[in-house]
Amino acid sequence: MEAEAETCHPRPRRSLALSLWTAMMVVALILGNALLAKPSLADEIMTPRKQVPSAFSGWLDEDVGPFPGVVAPEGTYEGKDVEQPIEFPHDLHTATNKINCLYCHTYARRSAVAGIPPTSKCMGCHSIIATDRPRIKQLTEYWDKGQSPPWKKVHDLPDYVRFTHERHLKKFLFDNPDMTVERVDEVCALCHGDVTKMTVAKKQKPLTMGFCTRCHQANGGTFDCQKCHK
Amino acid sequence: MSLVRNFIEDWSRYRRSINEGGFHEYEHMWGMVIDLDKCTGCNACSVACYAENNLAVVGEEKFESGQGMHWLRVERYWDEPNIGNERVRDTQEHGGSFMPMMCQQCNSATCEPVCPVAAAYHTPDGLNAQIYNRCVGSRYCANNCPYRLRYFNFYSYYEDSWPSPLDMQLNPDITVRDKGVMEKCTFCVQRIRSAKNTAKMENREVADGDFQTACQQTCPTTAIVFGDLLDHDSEVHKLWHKFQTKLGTTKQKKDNPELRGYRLYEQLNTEPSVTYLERVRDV
Amino acid sequence: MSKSEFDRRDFLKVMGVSGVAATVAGCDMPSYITSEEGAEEVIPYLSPEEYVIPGVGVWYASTCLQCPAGCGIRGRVREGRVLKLEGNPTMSLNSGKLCQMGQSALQSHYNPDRLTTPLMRKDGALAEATWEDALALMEEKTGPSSGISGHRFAWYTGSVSGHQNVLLKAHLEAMGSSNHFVHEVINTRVWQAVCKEMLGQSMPTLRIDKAGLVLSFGADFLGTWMSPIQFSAQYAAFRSGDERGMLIQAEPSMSLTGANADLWVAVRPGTEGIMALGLANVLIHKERMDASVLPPETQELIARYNVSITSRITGIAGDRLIRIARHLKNRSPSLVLAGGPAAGHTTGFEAVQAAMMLNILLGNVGETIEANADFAFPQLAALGGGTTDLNRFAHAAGSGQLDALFFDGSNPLFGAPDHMNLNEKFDAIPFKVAFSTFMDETTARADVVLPIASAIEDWGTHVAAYQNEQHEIAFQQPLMEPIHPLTRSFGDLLLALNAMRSPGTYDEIDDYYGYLQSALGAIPGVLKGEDAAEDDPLDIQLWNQILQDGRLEVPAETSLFTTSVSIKDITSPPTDEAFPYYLVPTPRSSLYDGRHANLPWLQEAPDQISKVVWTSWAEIHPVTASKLGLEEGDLIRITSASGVLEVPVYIFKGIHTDVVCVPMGQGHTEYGRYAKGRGVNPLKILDPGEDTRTGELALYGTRVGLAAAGRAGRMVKMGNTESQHGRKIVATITAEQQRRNEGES
Amino acid sequence: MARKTPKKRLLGLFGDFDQAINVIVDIRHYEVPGVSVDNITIKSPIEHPEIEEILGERPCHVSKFSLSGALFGLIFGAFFLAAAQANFLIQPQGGKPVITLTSNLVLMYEMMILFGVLATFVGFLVGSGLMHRRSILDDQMISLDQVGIVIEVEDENIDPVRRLFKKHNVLEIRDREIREQ
Amino acid sequence: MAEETTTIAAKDIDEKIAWAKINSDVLRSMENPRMGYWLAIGVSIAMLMVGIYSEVYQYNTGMGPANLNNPHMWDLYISTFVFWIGMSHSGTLLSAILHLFHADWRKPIYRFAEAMTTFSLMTALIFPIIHLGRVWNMHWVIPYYSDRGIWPNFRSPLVWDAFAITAYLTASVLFLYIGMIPDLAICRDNAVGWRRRLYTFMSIGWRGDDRQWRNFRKTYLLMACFLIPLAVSVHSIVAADFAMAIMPGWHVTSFPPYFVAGALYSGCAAIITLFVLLRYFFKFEQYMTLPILEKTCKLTFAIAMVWSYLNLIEFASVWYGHDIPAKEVLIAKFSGPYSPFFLGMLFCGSVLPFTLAFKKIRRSPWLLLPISIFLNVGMWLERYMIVAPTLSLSHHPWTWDVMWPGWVEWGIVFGSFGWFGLLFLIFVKVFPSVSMYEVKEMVYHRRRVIFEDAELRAHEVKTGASGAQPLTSTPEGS
Repeated sequence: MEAEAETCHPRPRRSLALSLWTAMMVVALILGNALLAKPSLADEIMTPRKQVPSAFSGWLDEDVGPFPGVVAPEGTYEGKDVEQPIEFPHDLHTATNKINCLYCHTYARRSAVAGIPPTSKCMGCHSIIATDRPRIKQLTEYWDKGQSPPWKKVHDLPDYVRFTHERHLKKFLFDNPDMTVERVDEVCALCHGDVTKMTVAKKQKPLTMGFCTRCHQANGGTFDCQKCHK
Repeated sequence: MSLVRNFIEDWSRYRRSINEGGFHEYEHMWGMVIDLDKCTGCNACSVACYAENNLAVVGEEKFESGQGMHWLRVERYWDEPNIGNERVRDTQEHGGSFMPMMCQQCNSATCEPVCPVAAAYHTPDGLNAQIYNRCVGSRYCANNCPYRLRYFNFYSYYEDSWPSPLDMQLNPDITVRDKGVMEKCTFCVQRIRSAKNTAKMENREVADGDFQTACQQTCPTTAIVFGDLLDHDSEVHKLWHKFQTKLGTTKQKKDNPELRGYRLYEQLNTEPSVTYLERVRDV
Repeated sequence: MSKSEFDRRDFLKVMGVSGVAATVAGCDMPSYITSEEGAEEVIPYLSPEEYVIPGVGVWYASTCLQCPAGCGIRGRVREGRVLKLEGNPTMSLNSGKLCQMGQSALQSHYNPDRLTTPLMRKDGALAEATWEDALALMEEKTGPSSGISGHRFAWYTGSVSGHQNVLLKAHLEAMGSSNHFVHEVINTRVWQAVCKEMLGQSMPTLRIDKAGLVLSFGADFLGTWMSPIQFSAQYAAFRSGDERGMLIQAEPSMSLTGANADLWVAVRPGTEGIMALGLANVLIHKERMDASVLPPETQELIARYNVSITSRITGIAGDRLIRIARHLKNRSPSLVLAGGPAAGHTTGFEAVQAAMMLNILLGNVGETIEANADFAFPQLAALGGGTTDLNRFAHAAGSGQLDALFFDGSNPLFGAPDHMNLNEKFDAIPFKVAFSTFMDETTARADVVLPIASAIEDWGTHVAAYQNEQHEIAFQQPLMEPIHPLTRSFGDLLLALNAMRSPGTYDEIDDYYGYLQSALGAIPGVLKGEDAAEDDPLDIQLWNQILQDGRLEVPAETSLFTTSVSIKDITSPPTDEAFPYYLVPTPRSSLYDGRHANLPWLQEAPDQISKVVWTSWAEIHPVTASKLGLEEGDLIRITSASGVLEVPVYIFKGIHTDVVCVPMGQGHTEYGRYAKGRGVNPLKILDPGEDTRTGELALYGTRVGLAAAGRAGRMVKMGNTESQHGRKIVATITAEQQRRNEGES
Repeated sequence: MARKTPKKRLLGLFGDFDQAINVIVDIRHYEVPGVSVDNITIKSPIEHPEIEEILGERPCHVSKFSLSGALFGLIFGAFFLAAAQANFLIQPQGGKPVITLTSNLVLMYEMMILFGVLATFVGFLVGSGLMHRRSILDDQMISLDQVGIVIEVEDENIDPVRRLFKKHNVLEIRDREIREQ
Repeated sequence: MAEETTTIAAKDIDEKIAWAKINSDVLRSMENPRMGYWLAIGVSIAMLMVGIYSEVYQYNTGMGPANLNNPHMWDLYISTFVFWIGMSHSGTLLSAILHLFHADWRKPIYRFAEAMTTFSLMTALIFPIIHLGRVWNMHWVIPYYSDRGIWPNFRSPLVWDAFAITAYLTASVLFLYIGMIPDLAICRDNAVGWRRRLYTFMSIGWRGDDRQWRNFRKTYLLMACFLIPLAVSVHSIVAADFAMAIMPGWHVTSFPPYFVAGALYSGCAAIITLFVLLRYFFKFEQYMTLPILEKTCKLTFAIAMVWSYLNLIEFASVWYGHDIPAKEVLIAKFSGPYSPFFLGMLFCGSVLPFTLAFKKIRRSPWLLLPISIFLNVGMWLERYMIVAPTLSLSHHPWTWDVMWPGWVEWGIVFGSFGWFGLLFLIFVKVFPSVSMYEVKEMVYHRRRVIFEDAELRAHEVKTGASGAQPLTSTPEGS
């Protein structure tokens, strides 16, 4: 038992090192604390920040953006095919016919939701154009019955999330001097993927919280939980 | 690297907040004044809150168990200890004392530090926010709230409380909280959000009177005044100024100590954003 | 012509189901469940209005029909659903404010217990029917070929006004009847009658905001009396400013107004008038006020009620009477109001007269009681109801004078005391048609039940009975398309009834909306220029402006008061050995007269005084309680000559020791899941008796005996304390301090 | 370190601890040539701290593990917590510290002990050579009440050792060749 | 024989006891479970099932049926959690503290005490999880890297709890395990079949050689050194759950020591209970002797006095501190609806231990069994009296309320005892509940102290200085 007592005590110099280390920590803390208490010095030390910086910011390649004034959010997702009542060809409308996204999804600039175009808007063209195609016949059938096709929601956020289209469009499109309304599809593509290559829209971005926050980080969006969670 | 920078920034901010007494990097500081002398205790605010915020009607049994969900409750007391009526004599000489109690949006909130998952936190708007989908339901926040103004979803209410078609009334700007989630008054954050949204879309700042909270809007006697304390033109700021209540102090230092305006349980150092103006009695 | 420009129905359509589903899902489920692609449907509008944007709420104005005050409201409509009601700020009546009953109109609209299809009585029970069958039966029973006409036919409604009133009158005229019973338990008929007699106007403008002191004999002007929201705004002004007004309330049991009084006086029921006379006595004989405005016989009468006699009868200490009188004199202009319990006695009229006499004596008439005008369009003016009509109806039905009865917006079988035996009398009427939104007690006994649209789905014009200096017609307009497709607008039905009885009258009118537009168009200067010809098209912009404001201001030409004072002596109620207590069936602004008992928000909203929810309770004084050996929550048995109630007690000191107060509103035997079988209805055990002058039922004149039922009842209450326990929760300062600090600012 | 001469391990079981000690004492006094105390392992059913006195102080590194584990826990805790707090996306605003030293101290303390304990355990496993197969020159009686002495000897020295064992009333002797790896 | 029994009664352990007997006695206790054992297992499982049913019901329905309400957001769950955490201090106390103090009478009884530590900790761990409104999100309390970039709130004492309990559970399991390794080796050498495989695996090659013993000794000492501050910190942190709140009656600086004392107290009482039961059922009379029981009782009595003193200190500081809400809570505890519980707690916790002052009682196991159970009832009440009255009477009078737990809460609390019992019952049949090697050590040292010194001296005289002086020789002695 005596042998025990001898071995379990740390050697003096080890404990000295420990206490020195601790003392240094304490002194550093007190010193740093006192220095930082002076606003001017603190201001010198830190550059004014526009956004909350983070250890993750290095993960984003800040040079790569699809268009000026934006850093593309990272993340891909392989969405499943959604069976819509009418197989709407996005590619035909956007790529071939060069119809602006905002022509149909007209609420996106004015409201939180982009909205599915009212059936009357479809019929505005399709009472004349391509009336003999089977999909248009389907549409006409609905219209004649006085109904709208029951479209399925593809990009659905959880119900506790508040996302507003208008503000994102404002930031990336309308307030962005490098962008014109004609190029709105590039803005939409940030979260919706390239719809010019799709018929029925498919989820192409994960639209998870991480996806949102990474983009917010890179582009200076908000980090207030309550702004996006309701 | 960001760690060090954040550390330095946070500490410097903290230190400044100590030195400068209430240094805040707030965008807004939403605050309220409730004039108890004007409050008639009619309960309109409470029902307006039910309508605006998707509050569940829990029913008689659950209300009896103390599981009611009134974010804004109007309390009623019969005695008036402040003017010496510690006990009411044989018959009431005055009316009662009504107290509309909603979350006081404390600036030094006791609920925030105890939340294990940071579902309760302080927003840059000076709001004491509760993020429902982050909440794990430890209920520590409610236990630590001296005002007892946090309400817990003890059940899933959406089937019982909103039988169809009552569910069509639900406000889509707020979630319907499910079981196991703590909730409380948000100062109608959805209205704040939408006003800020409108203002941002119009490239301006939110102005006083752009929006009202549901309770303030409906109050028949305009006893509730709500607004941005940082906006010096706002009515609420003027009232705080007039009655010399300040944030950042435990004990209000007033030129005239008789001046109305106090915050509930100031001595607990919770720094509520709601100032009550004393009820006046003509005796 | 009327519809094409402004078709509201289309954009009020509910947008898809997704909006609703999305809200209800909550945040329980992990995100991958709710955010699955293709799990939810989103159905766009077929062809939307330009200004309807999904996700953006729009406010539309309308009118609140939750009580007869007729406040303006606006509703937030999003994706075709109305989500929230607020007061309409353009409406001068309530200037943007709303009470809890108004807020709850939504729940009346969305109520799960709404009537959704027409019902017809088959083999003694109500069974679902089609509109065609129901209307055919009505045509058979009341149409031109039915042979029914004259006073054998009657309408029974709540307070009506506006064009509804016009169409009702037209229908009654076509039927050749003048039997229109207008029933309203909570009313101000006695006050109106007194004003009419003593001032020459039934609805003078009250200016609480101008008063330095308000003395109210039971008039719960912050809760249920006349136009509470407007008075609340005035009250706010009354309480602020340099000289904060003082509120004195004298009543047998504390009302919401009493709970805000600076001085609250418990007065023996039925002696409020004597108290007023006693105060006049003090004012004249002690405070040396000039009594020359009063006729000599009134002065003599006053002289008889010196302090000691008044004190003995009313049970109020003499020094307190003197103090009140002094305040009345010093804080001129004052305002004396009387209503509720003061008016609900056989001597109610005299009591209110005595109060009005005080106003005249104090010189308040013309100061805080201002002259008002008659409504410019008498056919649209409010037809305020009362309990007189209930009594009349009971007599008419009991004596077999009625063959057919249409009723709407009223529930007489709930409001009628048992001694009237109204159920049997009602059943004896051969043909009864209910125009109802809910299966209430009366509807359940009808032969035909027609589900009508809720107040939020319907068009209409309304004129409040109490108008301030600005006279307005309030516009009711749908905030949403009907939830239940088989419900119909009451206005449309009235038009159909009129067409049924006198074909050709309203041929060119499509529906009630068209009727309203053309009827208003017929008034010069409203929708057309002053000198426009009859054929000129309507100014649609003006019409839209009216709809947007929800109101139309009507010119009012103020007529002067014609004061006349003649007060009669008031007999104070005798003591009764068998029934030593008084029953006060007080109205509260949540369940009102019982019509809101099916609204869960109001059921769960704690009562302002007792903070009880979901049930009935009896308020008694601690002295009474200890005499009876009761503790809070124990059941008390209240026995009157007409019946018995058992109800848990709430004990507090804001009540006269001889009074038991049971708020009305509960005790429904029908009326849906939220109301049925809850609490008791104090109106049922009222004794017979009516005000001798107006014929209003003496609601507060019932004598009861009290006994402990010997067991605990269930009384759910918010808050378990009545006291602040010395904490600074509701801090109080004296008015003197406040004057010192804020007065000069 | 391959040895040229064949070696054997010899296990002697003793009924009494003192007998075993005497064996070692004899070896210490060079009564058996070529065998030193460094080649001796004692197997006993209970702990005998006093054999250190005879066998000499043999190294024991557990406490180093403990110290480094605890220090690691402390420092790692400090940095981990501070990093987590500083990178928390919602930075609690309004002049309140984000990196809260007081609460972190509590957690650092817990982390220090947790890692100290874990490192101690690892140190124990490593230090006592557990968790890998070793010589099976063993007897069940050792876990009951007998003391075993295992000696590594070259072939020529086996007999003297046996003699020594027998001198001290050995109960049983077993041997086994050490195979070259 | 008569003489022998008296000596046994006076001594901690009979030093003449044969080592083989120790082995066989303990190993026998692990074999051949009788009917009664299976019955006990059955009862435990039944109790556990009640708890599981309640929890499943609560999971599906919400926290409502537990009868929690607005002022009472916590109730039995948290008080029972504190109770079990308290129980867990017994093993640490006996094993670590007494080990450091060289009180070797701990040796026959520390194993089951340590097992109790571990199992009550495992029971306690359930409660903070169960009491969450959204159990399925409990992992959010753990600091792990998430794509969303959010972390737990490290300022929350509940997160401290998570850290502390994790550390404590890890440490106590390791402590129990390390202490058991030599015994597992014994088991390995005596077992067949699955047991042999299990013990072979678990004894990780323990052969009892000097290197292992050396490291073992050191490790055990270090573990004890780590465990004591850890145990104190764990219960301080549990106390911080309350003391960090601003509620009257919780915001008390003396809570951490008070909690630690209470924890040791309830742990000791539980040890007495299990001591008596094990001694009877496993016939361990020769190892769990009455003198050891008496020592445990004395220890319990001392801690009971410390606890009572801290109680009084708390009352006094509240009373003279004159914080009105706190004072109201204190008065309400004595006179309000909770007073039967509170007075019951004071009786069980402060009055009942005075029975332990009597030697007769200290030496009668069958009297001690109910006493120790009542001591623990008192300690359970103490925890309930900490949680409930404060919530009933907080700062704001409007929400004052009295509440009784709902059936779900009772069910889960009931089930937790089943869970603990089940774990413990399995333990005693799978692992040696008396430390064999340490009893041997104890016997060895006692015998050595008493007889061998004398023998050695006699031998010295006979043989001369032949070097047989192992205790004094130096390594480089020649």
